[in-house]
Amino acid sequence: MPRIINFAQAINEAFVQAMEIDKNVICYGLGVDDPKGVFGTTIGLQTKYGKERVFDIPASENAMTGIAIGASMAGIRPVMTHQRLDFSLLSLDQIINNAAKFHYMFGGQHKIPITIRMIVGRGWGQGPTHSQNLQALFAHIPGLKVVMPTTPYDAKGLLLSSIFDDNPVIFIEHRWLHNMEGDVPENDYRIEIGKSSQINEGNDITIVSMSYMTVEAIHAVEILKDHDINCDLIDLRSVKPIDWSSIHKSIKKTGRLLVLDTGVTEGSIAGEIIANVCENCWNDLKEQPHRICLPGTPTPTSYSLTKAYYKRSETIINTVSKMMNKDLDGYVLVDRKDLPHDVPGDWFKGPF
Amino acid sequence: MPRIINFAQAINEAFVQAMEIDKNVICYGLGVDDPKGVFGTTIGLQTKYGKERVFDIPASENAMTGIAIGASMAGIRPVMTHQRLDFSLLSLDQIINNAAKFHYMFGGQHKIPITIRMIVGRGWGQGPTHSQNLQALFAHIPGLKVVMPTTPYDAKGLLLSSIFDDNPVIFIEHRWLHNMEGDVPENDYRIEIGKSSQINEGNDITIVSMSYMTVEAIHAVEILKDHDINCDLIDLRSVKPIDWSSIHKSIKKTGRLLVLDTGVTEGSIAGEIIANVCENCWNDLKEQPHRICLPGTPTPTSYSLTKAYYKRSETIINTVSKMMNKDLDGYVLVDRKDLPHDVPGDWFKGPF
Amino acid sequence: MVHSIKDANKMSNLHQTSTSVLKEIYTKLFKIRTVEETIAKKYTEWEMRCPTHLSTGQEGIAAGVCQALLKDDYVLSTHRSHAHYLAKGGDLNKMIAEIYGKESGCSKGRGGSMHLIDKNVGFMGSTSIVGGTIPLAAGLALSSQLKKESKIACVFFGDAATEEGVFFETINFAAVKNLPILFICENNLYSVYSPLECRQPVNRKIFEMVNGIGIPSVAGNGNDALETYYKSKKFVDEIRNGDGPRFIELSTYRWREHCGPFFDNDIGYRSETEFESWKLRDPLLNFENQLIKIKKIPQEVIDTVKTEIKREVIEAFQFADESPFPDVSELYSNIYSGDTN
Amino acid sequence: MVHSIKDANKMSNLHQTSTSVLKEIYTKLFKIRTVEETIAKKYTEWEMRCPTHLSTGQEGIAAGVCQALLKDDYVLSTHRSHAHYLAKGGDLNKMIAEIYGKESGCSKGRGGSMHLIDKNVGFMGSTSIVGGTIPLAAGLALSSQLKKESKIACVFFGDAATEEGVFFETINFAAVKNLPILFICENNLYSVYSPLECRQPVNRKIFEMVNGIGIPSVAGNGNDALETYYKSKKFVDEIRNGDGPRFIELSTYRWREHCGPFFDNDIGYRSETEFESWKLRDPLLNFENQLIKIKKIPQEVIDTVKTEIKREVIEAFQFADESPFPDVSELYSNIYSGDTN
Ligand SMILES: Cc1ncc(C[n+]2csc(CCOP(=O)(O)OP(=O)(O)O)c2C)c(N)n1
Ligand SMILES: Cc1ncc(C[n+]2csc(CCOP(=O)(O)OP(=O)(O)O)c2C)c(N)n1
Ligand SMILES: [Mg+2]
Ligand SMILES: [Mg+2]
Repeated sequence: MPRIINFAQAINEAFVQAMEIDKNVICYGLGVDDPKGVFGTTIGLQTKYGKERVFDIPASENAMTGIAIGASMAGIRPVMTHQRLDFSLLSLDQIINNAAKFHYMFGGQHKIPITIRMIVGRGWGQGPTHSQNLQALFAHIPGLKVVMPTTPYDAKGLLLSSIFDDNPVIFIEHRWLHNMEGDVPENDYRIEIGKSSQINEGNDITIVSMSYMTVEAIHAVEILKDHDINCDLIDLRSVKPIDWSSIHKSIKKTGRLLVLDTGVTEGSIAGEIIANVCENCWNDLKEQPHRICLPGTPTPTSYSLTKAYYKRSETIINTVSKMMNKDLDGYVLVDRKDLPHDVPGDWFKGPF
Repeated sequence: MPRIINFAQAINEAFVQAMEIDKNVICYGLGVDDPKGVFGTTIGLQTKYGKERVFDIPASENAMTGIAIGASMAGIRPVMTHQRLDFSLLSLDQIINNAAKFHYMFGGQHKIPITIRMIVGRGWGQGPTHSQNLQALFAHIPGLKVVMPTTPYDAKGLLLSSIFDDNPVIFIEHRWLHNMEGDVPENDYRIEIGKSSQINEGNDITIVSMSYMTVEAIHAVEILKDHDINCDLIDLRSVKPIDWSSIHKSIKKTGRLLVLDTGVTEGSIAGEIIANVCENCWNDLKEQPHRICLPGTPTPTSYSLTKAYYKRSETIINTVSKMMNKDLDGYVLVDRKDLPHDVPGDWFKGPF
Repeated sequence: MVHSIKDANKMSNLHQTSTSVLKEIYTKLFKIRTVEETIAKKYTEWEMRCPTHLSTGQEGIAAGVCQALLKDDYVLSTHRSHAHYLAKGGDLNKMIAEIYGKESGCSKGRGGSMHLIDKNVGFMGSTSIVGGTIPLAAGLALSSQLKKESKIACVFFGDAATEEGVFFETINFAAVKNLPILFICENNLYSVYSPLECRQPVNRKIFEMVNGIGIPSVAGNGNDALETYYKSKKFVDEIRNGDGPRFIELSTYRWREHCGPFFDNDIGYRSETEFESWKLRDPLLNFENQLIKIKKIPQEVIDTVKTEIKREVIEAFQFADESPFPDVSELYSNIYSGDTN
Repeated sequence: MVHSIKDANKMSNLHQTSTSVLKEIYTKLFKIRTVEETIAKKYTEWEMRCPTHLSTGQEGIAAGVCQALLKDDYVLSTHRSHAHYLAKGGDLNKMIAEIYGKESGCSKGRGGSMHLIDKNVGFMGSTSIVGGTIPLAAGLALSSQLKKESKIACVFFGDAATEEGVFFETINFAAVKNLPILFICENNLYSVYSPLECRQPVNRKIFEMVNGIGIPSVAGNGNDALETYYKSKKFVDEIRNGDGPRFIELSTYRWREHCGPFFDNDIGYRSETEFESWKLRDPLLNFENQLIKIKKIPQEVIDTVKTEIKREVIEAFQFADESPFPDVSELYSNIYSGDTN
């Protein structure tokens, strides 16, 4: 029987299990012990595991990242949380110059088992400084691992793997996923970092996607199926390392590639995937690859502009349909139930 | 008659001319007024323009970047210098969250005419924290411009353009270029940001390159010419925005693409160029595109490891030759004059 | 008794202050309060679709400090910027339109509540990254110094911003360069739901620390607009005189939730008693009561101010409501300055 | 006369100190000096192909502080880390091999002079990014606190590092959490060629500032290894006792150029006179002269120490020379921990 909980609860459960398994797991970040518990993800942890292992911090992103690194050098497994990815930009020095390099540059003698959670905002006027999707930036740095779970199941399994991985892992959560529900087993299970998940099988086209865009892709794939287009939908889960062999295998089968990315086009993970596939699967490709990403502008705040800014299943349907020489109109086929475009659901009201 | 000066002198000359033209141009950074003058690039500026406009600063990268942004809001044109790109990672908050966004997010009301010089190290054990090529990171951020001049001519023209551009420009200088010489006119001239430079014309293959890799490409292209392979060599100069139309035009002609990048492969500018060309010139391409970048590791320090780490004209020749179905061996064809691989020339001795 | 000396000081302050200054401060206080409370009321129509941090309870600081500044002086602010924007004389219509995401907004709808600007009155911008505008203010002060202008820069920020490295770096540089800048720290005891004690050493005073870093600093009661005004005025005069940077830490309290329109004392991070004790120190009401007590401003004048502002506020919401949204065709405009698209 | 009281103090310090401690401090001083000067001599063979920052002239701090630490205590350092590595007991052979880029180096040749490590003696690493290791030390201190160990963490850094935001943030957090950490600032007056006055307010003392941020701090003469030892010892005891973080600012002077083997007083950023005055305060020679004066350690013992160290140093360079370079096939090893390739 499925056990349905939401993404935020899955994160919380992974925390609880990790902290039970290993007393070296600690959890800190602005507001992790406050009444809201980072959208519910850290609720109850301080009560269960005490103020030593679960604590609020000063607004000092760079030092607190370095402190995680230092503690991890002695075997502590810190999980640091940023309520927005944007705030982590204050700590790129420690992430890039230290965390990513310490294992290599000390000849393998240091392990840096830290996990840095970053939440990406979207909608409700999150705007230029609260909704940046900068996974490409982290994925470009040798020594880091970067994961972006979509389902509650993967959220739990990947957080457990990240915490117990001996390397620095950037764990990116999309704010619009926190209330998504799914089947999550109670036991401790792990999702291997670097392995993608095949969400749908089909022979016509490969869609590679990540994080919230996979939710839009799932809608699109269902509708496309009704119109006899069968998609191989691969949810990356890890954007560094990327599961190249699964992608290549799928391309061999379909010969067509569409990549969906939550970030801006230029310099995106999507671009890297297109480049890699063209380098490695040239003869399998029936036509040029495509990608759907964000426009190359800072995120606008206004309700009217975000509508054009973010891409949804409508656009996916239109792109795939064009690639397959069909004439489907996503805007007609997708039923949005009159929900405003800048919220993921009715539960999302007010500032965040 | 050509007027031969080196890259560092060309930078210095651009500074002098900019500071003559506009008293709002100021120059600061760690050591800009010291006896070495940042590899000669800022020598004499303080004597000429005073301590108010040319000054040394505290080791406070993030604030000093914010201070440049603030000053630029009032019409000052600050040029900030980092002796290594790696140090700028302490200031990504101000660069990404503020500089890149202020024009857009205030509806066009702020101009942020700042130039941030970043010098990339290579060789002589610069290692993991003194030789990062992170142009891809900056090029992924909407609102920034990123230039990487190769020739002394372009260095001067691009620095002048950067200083007088009303937007934040990341100006990346490769340490191995500072002593390269070339023809540099005395007058004030500008190189348009976003326009590439065609260094060699040929019909067989398009080589797109940047910064120091263009120097290696020039060697390779000459040798390849002797073996009847004619390359279109495009030096990007700007990696954001990229001169897509010149690249596309060349691909139409040659049908083959090799991209050279000074950064690591995954998530590189080279990858973005391959992706873009595959999206836009699919039918022009005769075979899959290739790229030569750095391996995905932190830079090792040891002399023995950097030899394998960095790619030079030998590799370019081998790759092109394979693409053209020829059988040339770059390692045989290139004459290295017994110079150690970790220095650009005899002038480069000792720690930097 | 210390208390009565303070009170006496206060009264003499009131008496010696010109009617116009008192009226202007009062106008600022009332305007900020009215705007914020109107936003709070209307926010639940869910038409202001952006994170919105209200300043109710903290008006004394914005009003007192900005009263001491000149129109040309620069001001920068944070995520909680409505009060500073208004106190500096920012256009009310454009602010409300901005929060509604309209093209007529002060940032053309691109910024929202956390990214306000009105360059006409020296309000150079606010952003949501904690500490993010502090160095910008120093940069503006540097420009003023370079151009030999008499303008000074003033930056508002919260207690949590003083935990960011960039704050420290800016303080240090401002001291080294003797910059014409006034730092205003609004200590409202919280950063979102986090009390000071998990963020800063318990017995350390922020203003004393800044003194030690190298900038003359004082503390004050931020809920007393007049005290704030006089402390700011003294420092502003010194700064304009070329004496270098100054820092003021002002105590205050946020009434409503950190972000959004509601009260949230019920969720447990702070007590109703604490809240009530601070509500007694209402910066608007206390100021108004004192004005009435000393009778320097006739009740009719006060009433006129109120009526006038209420009208302005209603009109501002009407303006915002009637303004069009940005056109989607404009999404790509203003990525770069000088772009033609 | 203040001077003679100081001298008297010094002498009584010397007299009351155990012979073994005196000998250990002397050994450290002599070892660091000999290693650094040998590197300087051999660097111009251009076989040590990495940026190398020598500590000659600054040995008193490393020797004095590390003498006060236990083997298990953690130490972190900067670009200028040879002295700290050696004083903490780091393996000399592995250090020289590292500078030569050999596989037998302490970081297997991946790090070079600026990235040393010897976990066997608690030397947890050094890096070249100014200020970069300061929070790491706090993280190690936190781990010690969490695990209820008695280990403390000690981090060395220069005067310029105190200008980085991350320094301030770490000091603040260490104070909030009462971490078992000792901060050691080596104030050698310069950051590369930049004097203090363009980087920090002229009349501000670093240690007083840190006091104000929230950590008990003192200053001392870093060229006096014994004074440094006693000041460190007192603080180390307090820290181990659970009293929380401590900070010491120690004055000193770098003899050679910032990076590389030469002297550079001729290029103009500092004067020969200044240099000469500091050379008189030679931490090694003065210590040796005092040892000889009080006759607690026989001259033969001193001579044996010298001979022994000189031999060790020669052997270390031989070891480095004979060691193989890393194999290029190993370029991709250790990108990730747990990798099999
Ligand atoms: C760098 C950064 N870290 C964290 C946040 C999340 N955040 C938004 S407002 C806020 C509280 C700031 O507190 P304070 O500076 O005291 O201002 P107040 O809200 O009390 O006015 C925080 C932590 C942020 N916006 N930026
Ligand atoms: C973040 C950063 N900025 C700048 C540099 C360049 N740099 C290398 S060493 C150094 C001097 C540091 O001075 P100080 O901390 O006083 O140490 P010292 O060299 O005097 O021992 C500087 C500025 C760097 N390595 N890292
Ligand atoms: Mg606060
Ligand atoms: Mg120094």
